Amino acid sequence: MRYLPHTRDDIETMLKVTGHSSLDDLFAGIPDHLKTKQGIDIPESLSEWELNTHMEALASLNIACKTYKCFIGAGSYDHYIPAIIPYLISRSEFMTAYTPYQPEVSQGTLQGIYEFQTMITELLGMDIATASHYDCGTALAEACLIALRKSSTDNKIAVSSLVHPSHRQIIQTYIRPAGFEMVEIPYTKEGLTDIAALEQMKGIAGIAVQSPNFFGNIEDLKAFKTITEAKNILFIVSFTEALAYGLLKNPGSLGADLVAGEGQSLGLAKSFGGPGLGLLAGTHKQMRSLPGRLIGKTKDANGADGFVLTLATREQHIRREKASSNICSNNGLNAMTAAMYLATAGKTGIREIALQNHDKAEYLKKSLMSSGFLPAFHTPFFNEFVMKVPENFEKKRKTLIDDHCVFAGLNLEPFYPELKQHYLFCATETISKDDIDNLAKEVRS
Amino acid sequence: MRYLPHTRDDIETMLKVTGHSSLDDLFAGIPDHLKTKQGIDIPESLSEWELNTHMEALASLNIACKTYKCFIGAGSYDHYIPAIIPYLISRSEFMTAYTPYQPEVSQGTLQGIYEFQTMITELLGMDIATASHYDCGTALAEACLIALRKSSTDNKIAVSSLVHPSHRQIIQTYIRPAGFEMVEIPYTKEGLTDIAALEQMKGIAGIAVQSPNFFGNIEDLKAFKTITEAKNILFIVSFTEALAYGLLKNPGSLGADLVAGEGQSLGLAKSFGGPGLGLLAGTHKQMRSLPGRLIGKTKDANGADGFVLTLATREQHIRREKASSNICSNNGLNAMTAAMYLATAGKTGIREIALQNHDKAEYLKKSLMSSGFLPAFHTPFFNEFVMKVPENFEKKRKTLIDDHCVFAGLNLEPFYPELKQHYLFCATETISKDDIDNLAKEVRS
Amino acid sequence: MIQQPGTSGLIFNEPLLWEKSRMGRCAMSLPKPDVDRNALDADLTGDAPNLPELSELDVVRHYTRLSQWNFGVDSGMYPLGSCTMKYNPKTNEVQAARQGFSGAHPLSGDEFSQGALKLMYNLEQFLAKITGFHAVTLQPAAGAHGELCGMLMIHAWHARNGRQRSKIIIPDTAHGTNPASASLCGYESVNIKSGPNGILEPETVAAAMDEDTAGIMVTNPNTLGLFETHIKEIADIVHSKGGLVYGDGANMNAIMGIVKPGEIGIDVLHLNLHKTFSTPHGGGGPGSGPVAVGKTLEPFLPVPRVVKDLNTYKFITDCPDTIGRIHTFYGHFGIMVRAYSYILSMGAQGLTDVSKLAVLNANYIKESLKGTLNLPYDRPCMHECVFNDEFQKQYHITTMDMAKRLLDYGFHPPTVYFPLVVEGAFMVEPTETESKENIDQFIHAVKSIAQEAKDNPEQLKKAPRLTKVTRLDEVLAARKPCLRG
Amino acid sequence: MIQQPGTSGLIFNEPLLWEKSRMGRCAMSLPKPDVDRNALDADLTGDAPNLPELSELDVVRHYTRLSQWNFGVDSGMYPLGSCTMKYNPKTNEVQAARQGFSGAHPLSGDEFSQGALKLMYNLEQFLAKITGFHAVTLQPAAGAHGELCGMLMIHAWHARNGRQRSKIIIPDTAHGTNPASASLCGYESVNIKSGPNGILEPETVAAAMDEDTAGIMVTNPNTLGLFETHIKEIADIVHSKGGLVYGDGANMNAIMGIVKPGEIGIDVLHLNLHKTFSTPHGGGGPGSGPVAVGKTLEPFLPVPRVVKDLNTYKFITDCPDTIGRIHTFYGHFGIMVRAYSYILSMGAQGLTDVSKLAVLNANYIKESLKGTLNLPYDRPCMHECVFNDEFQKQYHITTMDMAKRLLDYGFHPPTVYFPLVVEGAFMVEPTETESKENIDQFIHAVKSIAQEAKDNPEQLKKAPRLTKVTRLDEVLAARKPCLRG
Ligand SMILES: Cc1ncc(COP(=O)(O)O)c(C=O)c1O
Ligand SMILES: Cc1ncc(COP(=O)(O)O)c(C=O)c1O
Repeated sequence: MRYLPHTRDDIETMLKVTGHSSLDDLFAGIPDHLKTKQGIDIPESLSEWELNTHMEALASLNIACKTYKCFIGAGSYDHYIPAIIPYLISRSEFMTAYTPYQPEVSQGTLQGIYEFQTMITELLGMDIATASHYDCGTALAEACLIALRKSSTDNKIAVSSLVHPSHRQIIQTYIRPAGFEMVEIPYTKEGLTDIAALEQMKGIAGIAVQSPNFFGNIEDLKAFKTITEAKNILFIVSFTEALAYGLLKNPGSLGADLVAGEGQSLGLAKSFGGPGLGLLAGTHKQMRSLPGRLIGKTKDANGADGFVLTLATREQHIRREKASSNICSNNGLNAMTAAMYLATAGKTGIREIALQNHDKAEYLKKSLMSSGFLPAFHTPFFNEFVMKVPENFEKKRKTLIDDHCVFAGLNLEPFYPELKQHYLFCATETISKDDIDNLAKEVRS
Repeated sequence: MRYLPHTRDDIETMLKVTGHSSLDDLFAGIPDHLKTKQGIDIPESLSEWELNTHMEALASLNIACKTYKCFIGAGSYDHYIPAIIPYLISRSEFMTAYTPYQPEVSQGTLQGIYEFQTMITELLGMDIATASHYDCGTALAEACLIALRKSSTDNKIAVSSLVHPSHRQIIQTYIRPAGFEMVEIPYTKEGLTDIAALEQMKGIAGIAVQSPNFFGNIEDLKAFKTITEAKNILFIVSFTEALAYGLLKNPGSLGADLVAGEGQSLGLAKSFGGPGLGLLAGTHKQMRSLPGRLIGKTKDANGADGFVLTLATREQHIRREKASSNICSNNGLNAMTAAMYLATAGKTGIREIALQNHDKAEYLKKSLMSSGFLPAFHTPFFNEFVMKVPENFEKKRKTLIDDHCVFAGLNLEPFYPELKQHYLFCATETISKDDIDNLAKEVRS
Repeated sequence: MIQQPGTSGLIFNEPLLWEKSRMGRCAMSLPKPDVDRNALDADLTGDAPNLPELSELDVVRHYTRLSQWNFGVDSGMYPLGSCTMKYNPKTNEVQAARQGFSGAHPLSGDEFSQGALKLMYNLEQFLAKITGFHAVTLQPAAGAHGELCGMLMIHAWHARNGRQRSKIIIPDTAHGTNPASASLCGYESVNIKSGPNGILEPETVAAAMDEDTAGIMVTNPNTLGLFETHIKEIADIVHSKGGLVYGDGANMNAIMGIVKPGEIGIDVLHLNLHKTFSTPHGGGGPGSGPVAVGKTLEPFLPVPRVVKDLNTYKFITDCPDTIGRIHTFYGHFGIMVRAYSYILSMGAQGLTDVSKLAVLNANYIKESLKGTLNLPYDRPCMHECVFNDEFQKQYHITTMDMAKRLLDYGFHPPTVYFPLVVEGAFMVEPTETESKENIDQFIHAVKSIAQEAKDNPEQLKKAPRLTKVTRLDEVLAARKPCLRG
Repeated sequence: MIQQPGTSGLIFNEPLLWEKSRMGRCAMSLPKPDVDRNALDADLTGDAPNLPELSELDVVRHYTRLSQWNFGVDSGMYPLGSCTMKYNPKTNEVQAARQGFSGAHPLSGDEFSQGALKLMYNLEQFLAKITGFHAVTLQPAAGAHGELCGMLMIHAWHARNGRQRSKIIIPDTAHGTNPASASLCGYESVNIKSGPNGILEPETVAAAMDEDTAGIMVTNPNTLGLFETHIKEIADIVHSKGGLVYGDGANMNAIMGIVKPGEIGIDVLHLNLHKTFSTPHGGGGPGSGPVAVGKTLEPFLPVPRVVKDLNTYKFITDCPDTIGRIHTFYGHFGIMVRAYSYILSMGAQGLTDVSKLAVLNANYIKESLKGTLNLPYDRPCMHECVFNDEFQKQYHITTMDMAKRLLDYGFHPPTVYFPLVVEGAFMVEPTETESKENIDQFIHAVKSIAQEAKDNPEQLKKAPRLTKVTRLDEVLAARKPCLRG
């Protein structure tokens, strides 16, 4: 096998040195009753060429093998990825390195992630960003745990019902065993988190609000800040569309204590939902409670600048059971990819792309309205919005996929049973005016 | 434009230094009547995303956009390319470097090409291989010029009529203006170069024979050597399928003075015929007449091994009009690719792949015979052979392409008018038994 | 004489991105607007984030230069213990990049995602066969995430049995993530010691195990690279007291085709696809940490789960006992594609050879170096072996000094100061993809360094000399944290 | 103070391939045979060529390490005069890799190759528009091949006119490939001198031109980076004596959108796509050297030619006056795809900006360094400027010493000792893709080196210090040629 360099001679010579009679003899120390009696029942090995055929066949069972038009976001967004990014990130010095435990031969990763942390703090208006988390959902759950642990009295976290449904489930999973509880903040007729309802809630250690929220609407974060300040609890903001903050006021400037976000929009493929990029940022105050890795600047023995993993005393490999989290490997390569994307876009680029996302979404909304769709809300949004669709839409939607590879929105009923015939639509910079006009034509009733 | 880093400020500051009032002023020295009056009439610039759409649309006008089965060789062969090769060759240190004029920062290219030269001499059994040429045809033409220049008396080169038709045309183009002449050696009923005819020829400065020849048949090179020795002229061997020498006796062992070959089979995409890889090798005797670059081993100031461009005194940048050739840039990156391929295949790999090519071709021939095709010759071949096809074949062939993306052989009539209804077939390791059985079934008459 | 790979050459300084920034540059090709601009109310919008402005060449050169400051498996031998730094096949990258996979939207619906679902279903089956378990989830995003997933299931199982427990037994040979994962479930760690020969003794476990203890977390082979030969008895003890056994399978590379954890009393096990199954580490992830379980725990697996009926595949969520969801979508699908490609490329025989050769390489190093470095536990090892700096103490040379000196020789150092049970640990995991010549070169390097420790300790203290930067001041970094530019 | 890019870091020694070889290894995945083995007669077959036997990781590591010994445009500024080392856009590589292009068989037939034919047809049109000519061939595989193609056409033209000529005029500022190309056509070179200000004077040409002279080869802008302002008069002189004017357009990067060679008396011109049109040099090719001609020479273009009728494209070969074929198929199609992508990405305005900024960068360097290095021809330059080591002679420092020292500063040196008209030439072509900061860094480096030449000449003689190898003995290499291992 081409991955295994050992020749027969190599094996013999080496066995002589180790004093074993055969390769099997290497396992003599394992009691027989612990060894498996039958082999591994999987298909026999494929050549590189058989693998290519097999995998292309599998890939072609996914509609994505064709260039399809995706009017769905809901946590995974279709954005342009500059050709330089896949090229640069595939350089094996980045791709095949481990976590930078030996900083002298990891300065590439370390400076790259330090630059990532810096650009994320710029994007979000926060003091500190971690070196990455798995995804927004897990980052948000950890943020909730920080808030919950901080409180000696209250064991509830108030989470907006317009936080991504999956994220709310993850929070549940993460906090339940430790005896914490999640309460959901209902949403208003405007498709926004209900501040009034929140004000009534008691025993809350913190609140989590997503903006733009799952309906695509932009929340009034300042208003929530007033409440968390009054209650003296932590204010957590989350988001699934990072490009929104190329245009919107950033959460830091609106008073967020912790921000958990999804970075997939920053140069990462949708890849059936993973690996994405968990972003986690906080104020200085939160520094020592943040989970996961942090890169810091320092000096070498000659006084030259350099970068290292730092504040490891929060981490499991030192603190073990007392660590702020169990996270070890994070999504480092995707953080590096996002850094490349942010450096490529730059200040003017990210703003222009953000504007185009909003423009396309507004145009899509108008076009659907002219095709008889009713806006569910009249609230400012970024690149997603909810529409009440005509009776026959579900059938039309199916044929649109079959005949034109067009995915016209996401049915919200499974997530919000009360929202029958409501669909979540998304348009990004990859959607052209023609795409939208065609869609509007097709769905006109 | 993202490739142009100059900001407005940059331009102003720089113009101050150069003492120009504007960018146009930089060209003040060019008389107005020499400047063009109208701009460049080409389409306006495309964004990276428009370019992707445009290019994919163009590419999809080529049948190759689908995975098609290619039973055609004739100088361009379909072989498997290991995934590591495109990855490694795309590393920018290889891809974006110039000719290694500064050896201290070009040792990667230099050692790589030195290894290439070495492996090519191994493959061909020759003493010296150059750092590459454009393609087999141009390399062969240069080889003919070497032979012709060597002779004080004779100005003819005898070229087998079974040398690739394009190569014979290139030889014509190259030698004619210098007052040389090409005479073609006819072929026999066995589909081999007619030695008897050759023996009669007078005033010949050298001969060129291709093996496997254009019909895929293996020539008896030894027999030609006897003649060239008798006539004391140069014996030039060419080939279009480099993998043949994973199996066949190499030309060096059979007495070739010069070998010109095509290296496309060694890890290079067909790419509509170019860039391929011209291989050119010779005996020690020919060293100083060989055109193009050579890499040699030497020592650095500390006595460490290193590599440099050498014997440049043959080359145009030193010798100018007295140079052995005008070639400057060659096909270096493709030589590096071929080296990667040869190192990947190794001694056992190249033999096994060569064997499989021959096995598949033999099986294809048998299968076509069982479908009513008649072998044109009964001569040993490598992975190509000629068949006389049934009446209705041309129509069938067309439908095979339209319905199944199968290219069933190459019509020889345009190249050899006497060979009506004769097709050249090829099978490589990429063709499966099923592909062949299906083809045989489809063409059964 | 063996020539060592380490040498020095021309590389490049490169400033921080924003130091290269010039107003007005943009490396992004901006799509041409084709619809009207539609401004948001000004009070919602802020200033554009202050990101660096560069040309495309600036960006390309920046990251090309940064990459050259890094050391990867493709650069040289990377015997980082417990990390299984094997070769990451390039064909796996090709497979993951196929449009049908990389372009797939997670919410396209089962009907239009059959390729992805089938791949996930098959991969679950493969991993179940390899580990000897009944069912697998691919949702965990990394090894530690897998541990959390597994511990949540144990926690849910006790809850469902009506009586939650408060403690979990964790041996001193466990990876730091184990106790951290357990405490996320509210379990208090009961740390127990491994025996004198580095493996767990049933008595120790028996002494610690009681009705308030949820179970035990065992890494097998353990972090000393030793196989826990009493695992079955230990499992019986834990089970007899109503506990469950969590297996950390990050070291599975040692025993594929030899031992199936599911057959020897383990109830739940996580794997690291980014170790055993050749997916790249990426300088710290993304990884993938599937969890395998027996029938007992299957009902508790996270949702959604992939199921097959007839020849179609679908996600199901109606699992009453599930611990719930632990990833926004289905886990790190892109990593699954790579691991799936690897398993298909190897086959059963190939995977078994992997473990045999990984163990051969480790034992060969152990035998070759045990005179040179102190070997606290001198017994046949599995895929890795743990030395320490006992012999070098007399010259005031530490494991860290030797590790840094190895860089000058052109090798990535082993894992140092882990596991904690061995003071000054020097933990070597060569993996099966390193050839005998590379390993001999490594052995020779370590021996030369041990010699230098005697003859020329200063040289080790000054190491590394050849790297772009010398030893970095980690204390300064932690004392005055500077986490952004 | 400006920090220079050059520094040193850890890289790796790597033996020759065969020194790593071990019998029985194979990095190739061998297809599984599915038909019977069918042996050839033994007397036709030889031993398998003795190629190195390696594992896949061996191969990957070998070339990864080799690559790190190289310097490319992505590594740093590469102001190699006459070579136009501009940034090679990555998107061009993506386009060339599309299955529809890279997988296309050259003999699939016009009907099934419309995409390739259309691309070639359009590219010919684009290049014709850019150069102001009537027709273009894309067949030449490189610049020198283009020269040969062009000279063959001139030769064929004279032949068709019934009287072949024997000589060709070539100025001392011409690239070495020009005379070499001419002599391949049997023309004897008549070398003439450029005037005191570095450009050709009509009188000189008039004196040399006669009825036995086929024409003249002019590089414009010439290899001194100067524009030949008398080109029109010179062309008139040559034409009046029945000769033709060959234009070497390898320096087209200076004048796109400003001057169209086809409008100023040039009869035939070659371009280097691997210079002006951003395709990568690949460490020495493959390039592409299209040739543009006016109506006079069009009938002589090589075959096959691409033509369009209605909306389909086809190759034609029935051109009675054609010089014939110069490439086995159609030239370097893969390179054409890249250049086509570049032209579409830039558009007319973009290409004009390219030339303006390339000329701005060169003049900025000329002005900034002319006090530091001697500038033999002190006049406004085009895309490059040529200095020499006159000022440094007093310290016994040569152009070579300064070039090697530049490596330590982290820059690829300029072209040295070319053009031959300038003794000790130091020829700088920054190209338009280098930013002002990079250029200032370069200027600063050259000034520092000039200072070192005074203060510390030894340091220059010893240069380069930071590279993997020091100066190499080229004499030894040529005296005892060792061309294979
Ligand atoms: C034994 C062991 N368990 C668990 C882990 C944690 O895996 P991850 O880093 O993917 O979270 C590791 C890796 O560091 C490990 O070596
Ligand atoms: C002015 C000039 N003409 C011709 C050439 C030859 O081009 P190529 O190397 O592509 O054959 C070059 C490149 O070296 C050149 O600079």
